Amino acid sequence: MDFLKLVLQLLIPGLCLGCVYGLNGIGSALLYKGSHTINNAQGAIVGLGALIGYSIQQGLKIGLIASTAIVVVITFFIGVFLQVFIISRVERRSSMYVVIATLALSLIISSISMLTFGSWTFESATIIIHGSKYLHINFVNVDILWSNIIAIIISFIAMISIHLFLNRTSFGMAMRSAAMDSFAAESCGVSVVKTRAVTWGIMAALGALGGCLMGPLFGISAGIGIAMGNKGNTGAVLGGYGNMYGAIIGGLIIGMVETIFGYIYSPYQSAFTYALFLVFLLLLPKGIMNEKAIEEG
Amino acid sequence: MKKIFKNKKIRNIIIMVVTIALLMVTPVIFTSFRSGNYYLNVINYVFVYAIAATGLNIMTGYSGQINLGGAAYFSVGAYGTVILCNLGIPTIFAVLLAMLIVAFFGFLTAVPAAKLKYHFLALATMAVGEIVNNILIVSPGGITNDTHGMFVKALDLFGLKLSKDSQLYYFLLISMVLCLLFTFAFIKSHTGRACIAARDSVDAAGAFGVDVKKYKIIATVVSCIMIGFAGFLFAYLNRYISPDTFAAGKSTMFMSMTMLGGSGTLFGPLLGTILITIIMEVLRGLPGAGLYLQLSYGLVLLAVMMFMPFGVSGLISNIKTKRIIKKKRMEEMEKNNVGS
Amino acid sequence: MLEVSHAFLNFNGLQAINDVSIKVNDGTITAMIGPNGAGKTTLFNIIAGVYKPDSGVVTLDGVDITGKKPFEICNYGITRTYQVIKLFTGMSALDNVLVGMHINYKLNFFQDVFHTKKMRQLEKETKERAMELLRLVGLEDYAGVTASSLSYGQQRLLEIARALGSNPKLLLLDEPAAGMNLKEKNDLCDRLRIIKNMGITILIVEHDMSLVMNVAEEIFVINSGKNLAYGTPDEIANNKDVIEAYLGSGD
Amino acid sequence: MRIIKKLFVLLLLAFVSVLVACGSKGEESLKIGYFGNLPEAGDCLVQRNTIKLFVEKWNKEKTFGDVTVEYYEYDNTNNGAQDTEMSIKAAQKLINQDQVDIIISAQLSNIIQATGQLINDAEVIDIGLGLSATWMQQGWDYVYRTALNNDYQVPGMTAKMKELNQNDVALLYQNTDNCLTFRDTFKAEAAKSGLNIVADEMLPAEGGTGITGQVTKAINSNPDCIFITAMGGSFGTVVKQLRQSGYKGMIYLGQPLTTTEVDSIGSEEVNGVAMFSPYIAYNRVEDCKNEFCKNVLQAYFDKYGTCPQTDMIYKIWDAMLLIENAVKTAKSTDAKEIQAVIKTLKFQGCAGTMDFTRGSNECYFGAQAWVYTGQGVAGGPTLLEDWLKTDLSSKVKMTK
Repeated sequence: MDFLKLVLQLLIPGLCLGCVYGLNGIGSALLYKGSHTINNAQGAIVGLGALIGYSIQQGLKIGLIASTAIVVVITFFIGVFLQVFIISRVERRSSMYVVIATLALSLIISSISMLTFGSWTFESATIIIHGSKYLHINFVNVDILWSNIIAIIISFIAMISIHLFLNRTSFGMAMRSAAMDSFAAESCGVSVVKTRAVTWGIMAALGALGGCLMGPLFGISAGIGIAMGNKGNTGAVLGGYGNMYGAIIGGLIIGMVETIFGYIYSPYQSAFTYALFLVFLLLLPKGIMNEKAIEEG
Repeated sequence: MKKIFKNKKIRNIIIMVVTIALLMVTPVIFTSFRSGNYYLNVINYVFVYAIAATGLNIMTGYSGQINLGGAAYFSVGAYGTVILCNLGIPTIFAVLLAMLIVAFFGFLTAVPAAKLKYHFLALATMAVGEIVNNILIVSPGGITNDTHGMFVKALDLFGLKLSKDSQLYYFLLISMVLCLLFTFAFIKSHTGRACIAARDSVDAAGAFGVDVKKYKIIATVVSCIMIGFAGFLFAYLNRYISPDTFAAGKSTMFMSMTMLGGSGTLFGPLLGTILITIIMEVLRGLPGAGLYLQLSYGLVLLAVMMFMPFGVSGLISNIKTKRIIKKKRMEEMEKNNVGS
Repeated sequence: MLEVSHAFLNFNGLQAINDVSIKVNDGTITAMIGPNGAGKTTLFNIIAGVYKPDSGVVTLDGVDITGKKPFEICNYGITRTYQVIKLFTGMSALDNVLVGMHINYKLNFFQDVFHTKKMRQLEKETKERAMELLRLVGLEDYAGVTASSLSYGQQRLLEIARALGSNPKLLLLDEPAAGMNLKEKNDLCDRLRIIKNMGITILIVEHDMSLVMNVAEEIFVINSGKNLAYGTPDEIANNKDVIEAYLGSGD
Repeated sequence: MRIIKKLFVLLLLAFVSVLVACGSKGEESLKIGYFGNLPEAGDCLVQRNTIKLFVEKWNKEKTFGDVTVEYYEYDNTNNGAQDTEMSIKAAQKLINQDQVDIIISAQLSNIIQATGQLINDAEVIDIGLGLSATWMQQGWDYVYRTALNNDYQVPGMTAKMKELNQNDVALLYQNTDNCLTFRDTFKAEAAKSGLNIVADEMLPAEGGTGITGQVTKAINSNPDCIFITAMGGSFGTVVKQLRQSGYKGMIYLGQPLTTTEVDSIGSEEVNGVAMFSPYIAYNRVEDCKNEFCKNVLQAYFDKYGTCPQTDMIYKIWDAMLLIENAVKTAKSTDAKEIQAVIKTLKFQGCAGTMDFTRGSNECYFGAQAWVYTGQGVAGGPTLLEDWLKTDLSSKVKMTK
């Protein structure tokens, strides 16, 4: 019985962490598919989103869900702004420079967010359902935090809506075609600038959503964001870079692995996670869903 | 007097002699008044970071491979020498052995890295940096003294104890000049040219018999050794090393020094180090200096990426080459008009 | 010298090369022409080792080099230029040619990097030879200039100089005259003749009929992946099938 | 030749620009230096405000005769957190450029450890506010501590655990210099007094996302009580998660909670959380029962209008008292003379008499046990003995 208890105690938070990494992973996968670059600034955007969410909660005294919704919209436009004014100009030179430009953006965003919001951990409002913060499962007598469960549900909803947006809507179709071959897409009237901007917008929004959902579990700080951003990229690579569904699976694996390693031998928790990433990157360059990470020639 | 200055050769020698004299005398000038001592210490750090940035430049500037985990080799160099010295091995052998360890570690990371695409190499090097840092924090058998950090004894070179900044100054100056000369020799050598060729066009280099993977690995290993050597010097200058000084912040610092100065140029990294150190010292007094410093790294890197990808010295040499080309084109114009 | 017999290459459904055989004799300038999309560049890349033919054999002086990797083919003495210029943009013109001489530069790592006497002496020799090649293509006073700041025509010439670096037996030129003005084209023809007299066989893939007629001694015509004609320039000039293929049938 | 010339011209540029920025020599005065996380509004702000308060008082009341007291402060953060390398640079700047006589280094033990050797060799008095024992074992005779050494807390703690027969102890420790030493001392002391350690889990430093595994392991090891040693301000999330995962037993902390942490944990969950400290922080000046501490809080409140939320106020206040007494008795501002005098000092501090005569450069040797009840202000910490008498203690499972 207590093995089941252990599984439940680790499974839910691990899954919740995995979902958030998955959300980040989707953003990175979309970006890579579209413009073959990697976003190092994802962590800083996650931190910024979480901090904005916190200040909205305090300012307007509203619950977690409402503030998260507002944050998602704000960060969407931040993402669009970054792409249009900064990344597109750097991209014109070469996609290699974008990697360093996003690293620079990550430094700028995280230092500005620390300067404005302060660099310590805040307490985020938790989700309370019929009066108690926990869902008590009596036969195993384990208390699971409602905000974990809500976070998992919201993440899945977000993933499904992204899937529908890309496959069902016309703009989604345009985005996927631009991702496959931007020249061809441009010739048949798809404005690649718009699709790239929206890709960044979605990526930033998903990251901020993840940041806010993690608030109740780990508290809100810029530092949390950075750790999550790298893991998001790691998950995306695990799942096969550029493939959205692979990124979700990769993110879930990383989330579970990190929580389990935390249990097995906590001192080397982050080393194991990154080592797993390196093993996958080198031994399985195509990732689970087969995307090229190896340079020919 | 005018004739002497007109003759280019003599002018060069005079500048050289004056500068060498000034370099040798600087520690004496600085230690004469007390606050100069602090700035002498800052200059020593400039030498150490310049060596590390030059090392990184060999990999990023000359061989076109990105490395966001430079701090890993820096820390292996630092901890390697300090641990070996504590075991009683004389400094020289400890340094050589440590450089071998760094070279092996560099080779271990270079072989898989050579076949990775640029972006994934960025992620992989970042991961290596994180792993090494985590191992430093919780080292097997506590050899790195974990987060307590390690005190470093004064550097004794052939029995000569170099503890004060003015003594270290000469040792660091000579090491930096040697590293710059080595880089100059490396670039002008046949291997160096092959590395640069592999950077500019993988297919063309392949077509002319350049084994691209081999030269990428050579460049990475050479770069790791130089960064590791800078790590050793840092340990004996800072006299205290702990895992948090080798965190990701160091890799971004090296990256912005190389990029600002001009990656792919010989003096770029040194110029970048001087400029970044000046920014560091100016910000020193401000509250939240660390954050403003990180902000300035970000702004520097972004500015370089958006406006001058070849950094400051790249800018200078661009202006120079453009002038040469224009002059040549003008000559050719006259020749053609006269000719045809 | 070089012989391609019955080569076939299929690009997922498209039969790009369909039973093509060509022969390049020693010490000659041979040209390969054909309308756009006839498969000239594909055949060129088969010889250069970029593509491996589905079937058929490529031999150089009797040695089978089918499907060898580009850097192995370079050791056999075949070097090439590129239709889309692939110079080492970050390096000076002289350095580009020096990299061209990469394979005959036998030094171990330490001798090389620490500039031993042997290395400095070898370096002086190769630099002289490189300057010679630059003089051959008329770029000697641009030696110190970075490749990316040269004009288009100059970059083409530099590619040829680089290809001559490892004194090859066979020089493959992929549309060398593309983007050149008339004066530069005539200048190119004179230089190609000088190279031929140095004993190097040349195979050119080209669109520009005037250049081909002016400099080539033997011409192969390829059309939609098949051999169409072979012969001297004036035979080809009035060969019925060639005119039809180029100008489209009259009826 | 061209390359060599370029190199030397470049170095010339560097030296000239640095030469210009050199400072000048100062005249006779007592100079106090400080480095810490300047933008942080918690412990460091309280430290800086207290130092400025004293400096102003000393200059106004001329407590040291005609000597003027000057104060220099630098930031030592990198990426939002205090960093050893930046601290070394700040210390060097204080010593070489500003030529300070006394340095008050921050409350983080690894920072004090990193800069201790440098300050000690420069023969500048270094007053550390950190709790770890390591930097006191280096034998630096210019380094003092005006806070309570962790090692002196541990015997009291293990004795209390033995008393409440809580024999199985689960350990959660953060991987920093201060917490590692505290954990090692605790494990040694626990072995001596017969307690057995049932879990020993490392928590990642700030920004770590994976504490779930460690917390679960600690709870599943079915302990009588849990001992957490972490950096100030990072207990909140751990205690909250322990309570959320259903742990009802007692929790011992290495350091007191700040008032913000108490609110975030919640009044019902903070009940049963114990800590050992010579003094406690209060929300309002009136709540303070100890007469001496009340005047301290009142003086701070009169000048800055707020009551400090952390017990750092007492540590820094004791440090300033040490300086005041030392300089007055030594009647000189020279660090060597001040250092010689301190060994003879014994005076009243926030947690009773500060006794430097024991020759260990320390001044406090004992602490009381407090337990947060969750009621009243700042979680209403009361003495352990009183808490046991109340019915609140029944809500907490004393043993497994």
